[in-house]
Amino acid sequence: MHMADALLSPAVGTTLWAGTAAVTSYASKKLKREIDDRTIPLMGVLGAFIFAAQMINFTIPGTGSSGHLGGGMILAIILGPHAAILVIASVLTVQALFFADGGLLALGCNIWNLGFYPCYLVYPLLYKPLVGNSQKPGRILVASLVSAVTALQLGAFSVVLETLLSGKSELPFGAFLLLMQPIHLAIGIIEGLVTAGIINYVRSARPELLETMAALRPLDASISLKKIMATFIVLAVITGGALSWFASTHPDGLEWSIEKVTGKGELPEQENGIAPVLKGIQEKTAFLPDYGFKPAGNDAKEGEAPPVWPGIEAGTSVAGLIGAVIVLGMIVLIGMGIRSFRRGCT
Amino acid sequence: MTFSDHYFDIDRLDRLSRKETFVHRLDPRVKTIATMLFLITVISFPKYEVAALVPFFLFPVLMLTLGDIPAGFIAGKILLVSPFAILIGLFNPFLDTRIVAVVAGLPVSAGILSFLSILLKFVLTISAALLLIATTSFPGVCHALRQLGFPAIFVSQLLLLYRYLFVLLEEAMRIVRARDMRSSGARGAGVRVFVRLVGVLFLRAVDRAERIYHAMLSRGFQGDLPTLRPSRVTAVDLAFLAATIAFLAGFRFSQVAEGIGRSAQELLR
Amino acid sequence: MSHHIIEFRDVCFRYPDGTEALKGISFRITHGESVGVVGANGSGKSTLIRHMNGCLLPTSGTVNIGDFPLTVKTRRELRRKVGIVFQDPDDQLFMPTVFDDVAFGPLNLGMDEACVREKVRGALDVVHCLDLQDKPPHRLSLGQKSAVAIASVMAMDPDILAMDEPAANLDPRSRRSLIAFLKTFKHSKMIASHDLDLILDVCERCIVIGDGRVVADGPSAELLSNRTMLEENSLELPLSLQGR
Amino acid sequence: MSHHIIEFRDVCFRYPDGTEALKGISFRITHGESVGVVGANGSGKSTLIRHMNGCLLPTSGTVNIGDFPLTVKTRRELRRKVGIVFQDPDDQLFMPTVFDDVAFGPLNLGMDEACVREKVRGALDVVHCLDLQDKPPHRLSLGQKSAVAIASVMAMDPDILAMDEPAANLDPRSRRSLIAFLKTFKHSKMIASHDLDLILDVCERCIVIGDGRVVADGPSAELLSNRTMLEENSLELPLSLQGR
Ligand SMILES: Nc1ncnc2c1ncn2[C@@H]1O[C@H](COP(=O)(O)OP(=O)(O)OP(=O)(O)O)[C@@H](O)[C@H]1O
Ligand SMILES: Nc1ncnc2c1ncn2[C@@H]1O[C@H](COP(=O)(O)OP(=O)(O)OP(=O)(O)O)[C@@H](O)[C@H]1O
Ligand SMILES: [Mg+2]
Ligand SMILES: [Mg+2]
Repeated sequence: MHMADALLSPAVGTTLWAGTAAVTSYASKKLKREIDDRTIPLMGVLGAFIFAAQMINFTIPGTGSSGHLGGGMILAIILGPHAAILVIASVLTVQALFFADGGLLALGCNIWNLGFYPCYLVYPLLYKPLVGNSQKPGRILVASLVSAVTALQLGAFSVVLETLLSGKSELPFGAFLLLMQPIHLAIGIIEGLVTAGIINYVRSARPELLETMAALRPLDASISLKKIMATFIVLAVITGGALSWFASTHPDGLEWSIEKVTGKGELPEQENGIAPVLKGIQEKTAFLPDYGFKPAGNDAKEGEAPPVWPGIEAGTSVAGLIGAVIVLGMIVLIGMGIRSFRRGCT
Repeated sequence: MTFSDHYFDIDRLDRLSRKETFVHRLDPRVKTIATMLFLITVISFPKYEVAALVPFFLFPVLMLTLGDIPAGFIAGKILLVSPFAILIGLFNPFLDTRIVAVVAGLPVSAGILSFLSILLKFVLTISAALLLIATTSFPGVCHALRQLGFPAIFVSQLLLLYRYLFVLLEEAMRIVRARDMRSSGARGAGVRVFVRLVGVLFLRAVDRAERIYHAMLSRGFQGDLPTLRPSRVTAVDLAFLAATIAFLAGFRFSQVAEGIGRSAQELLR
Repeated sequence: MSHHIIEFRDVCFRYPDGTEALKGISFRITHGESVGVVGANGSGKSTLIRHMNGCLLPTSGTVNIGDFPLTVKTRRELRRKVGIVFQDPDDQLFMPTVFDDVAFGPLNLGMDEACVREKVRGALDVVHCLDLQDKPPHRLSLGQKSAVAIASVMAMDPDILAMDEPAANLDPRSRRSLIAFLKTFKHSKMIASHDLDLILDVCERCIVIGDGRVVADGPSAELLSNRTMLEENSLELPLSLQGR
Repeated sequence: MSHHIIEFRDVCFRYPDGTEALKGISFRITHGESVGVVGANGSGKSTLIRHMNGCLLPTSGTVNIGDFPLTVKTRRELRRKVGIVFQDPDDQLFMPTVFDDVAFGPLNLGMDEACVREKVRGALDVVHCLDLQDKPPHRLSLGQKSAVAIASVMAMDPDILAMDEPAANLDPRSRRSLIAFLKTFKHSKMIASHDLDLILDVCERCIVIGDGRVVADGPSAELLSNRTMLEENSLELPLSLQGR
């Protein structure tokens, strides 16, 4: 699931861009120092391969729906983390530009969610130890399955966090999690199976290949857990710092955090719609039950005059609406004018 | 969308980007920066903002018309794009039901406003990204990224990815076609055959990479892809950037739409 | 058997980027005819061949196979009748071993095992590749791949055979036995090639394509000895007619 | 100029899967010689060509270019001298447009802009592809790609030229102008092809490869008219010598 620009706040977007930029330039530096340049065409072609593979759909047995290969784990396994994250970043860049999948600001989030986790967390910490040196098909299957599922769960969890931190969605934390994690469990299992299938196929068809590729993979084993955790913590701190700065200067983006800070009472339940149900689910499932992600000020009873916050009052909104329609009309006219002018010219 | 539709879509954008218009001639770096600024400005609006977003449509509309890009194509792509943002936004009206305004006798809830806001932002951001690529060739964007300081390795393999995207897509398309041509009925759409097809595709990709590498070496490759694409920022480019910034700042910090609306209301009374 | 008839009526094809590759092609091939398609690089031969079984569908005009127009709906059915050998053999070999690949078609037609083995054997024999059976396609030389690709189509016993540059990578002996095979193949066939000698040997009729149009259509022996016409179309006399 | 000398001494090569593609090849090409390499499909021609600039390194034996043995260390240097045209043009056109691709080599050699443009122009002209300059390679027909691939190597002014099946997808006219160009190219060159007529036209010397070994080595005119020897090696007389 790709994070989208429209759900992002600038703080979250730029923070993750910064994190992603740090990780990718770290990867580039590593690569530059430690590989020979044959990896460059290999990376490019494998990126294109991921696309080609993604376009071949297959039907998921029993459901009739179709799935495709995400590719993060495959790339990490074949190319090693540094090269893999660059390839994933490129694939996502092309998707953002040509398919508008996500968007350019959300690219940071997406590279982080779909690249960082599989490459720098799951691959070294789960896949490598699970596969060990044996390279038996069974172990590859288990390792791929566990890795793909974990990577996707982490990614999905991040999408939830990023969305909620951005504060554009009203979905409560728990409900959102319930929406995302199970879907990605299913996707992860399929991804894992396909990944294992392909790795095993390659292993049986061209055993020498994976070995020569392994030679291209620097410091497989030597990625130290410490380094990764350190990076992670640093980034978390930066994120936290940026967010709290943003929260203090930009109340309407992160109203919930103010709510938390000022401790303005418990939030009243919404009476209608699915809200109560979701709320119930949330209370049962969320490990952060207090994160209601509800704007302040909605303790006003229904039927009363609309609350002053969030700064919408009837008059303004009507004027805004009329204005919006007029502006839109003007823009359309401008567009059509230019168009017919151009036609006239040619 | 079927497999080959996807292909032709990329191809179509690629072809649009080779037009010769004022917008196409702008420096790729400038366009990239302008687009990023545009995106940040758009998403910086608070969650309930609707009216103030509307003037921002001027930017994509100008790019579209000046760049001679078919509006229907871009609109079609926006509709087809992964509906994640809309899906998530769709919950807002149900979850945030406080009535904040009554328009023409109909109550409008805060959730509806925030959903509308997400929708507008969605269309604005997506169209900006699509228009960037439709008016700047992908290689152009890549060179811009390189000049803006992205790592050389990243940009080199991005260029290669793009070049071989078409080759491999075609290869995949033909493998699928060859399979369909020689298989009868629905046999062969399952995971098992998929894994095999993808496996074959993978092995070929690796072999191809090896051959490409040799071809590159034979022509003096030293880890960098040089080009003769002189891109110099001209006064026109700077003027464009300045105008964009002024436009963004102007519409971000003054309530244009609302102002116009008020005046209109005054006039009507 | 009317299903061996191929008819192109005013077929135009434009690639999505606007390149007009075919600009109104019409011809009719009756049962058992053997037709060569020749023309300059980029004249539209491959595009034409790809219309034969609906890989591409005309932008305007119609293609009829037998009595059926080739459309999105009918192409699935008609594809079985038309065997196509593409220009790039790699497009065609997608199974892990040569044997599996050649057997893929016959198996899908529901033949029994003995029959399939028979077919595979026969097809591989024609192209001298019997001993490559167990090799994976990616380990073959290009010529070997071309040969196997031809075998994989022949194993399906198509009613109509369309080949795009089948001999380009074959060594002279395999080329010679391909020619021999083509002469024994009694159904309709269409061969696009720059190898004018092969066309002269195999096809009694020849269509010259220039810039997406039919420039000449007639007996090969006549057209391929017309030096002026050939040279106007970036061609030249078949080498065997040039002498030394 | 001793750096135009190529010497293979007892070169063996085994692919990782164990296929012995070259089984002891020795020959010496002196400056200005033009040598054709012919042989059956899978006899080892492409493998041999790939040894010319160190894409593959011998399992045993040595390759010398000029006075230097080709090794992991020296191949970077020697590669500039040897221009190779590979069998599949898609492998060779790796830049986003035809112009960029042909300019790649000259740019890497550090030429200035005007000079690069000049070179690109000249090279594209020889293969009749000047008007394809701005097309991306994926929109060319196969023959057009082959032509551009040849141009991209020619633009580098190599000291030694090695080509693997350069004419396979060219139409007769382009093939003819390739022949004309090859005749004007005065440095050493080596051409692997099934097109025996081209070899006969361009190369005064010819090496026949069979199953990874040199079977015959001598003047083309002589070898290529030796019907028995040719037929033993899956070849046949050049078409122009066969007559009708
Ligand atoms: N995918 C494509 N997109 C756009 N144009 C294309 C595409 N493929 C081919 N063309 C163009 O269409 C025309 C016909 O191409 P086609 O491949 O049919 O030629 P051909 O006769 O087979 O040539 P060759 O002898 O080189 O194989 C050419 O001008 C070519 O540049
Ligand atoms: N990547 C590879 N792995 C294993 N074996 C290979 C590989 N490539 C080629 N071979 C084998 O090595 C031998 C020589 O192949 P090569 O490609 O050199 O032949 P060729 O003379 O160029 O043939 P053609 O005329 O068909 O191009 C063949 O038997 C082939 O099957
Ligand atoms: Mg063709
Ligand atoms: Mg070869």
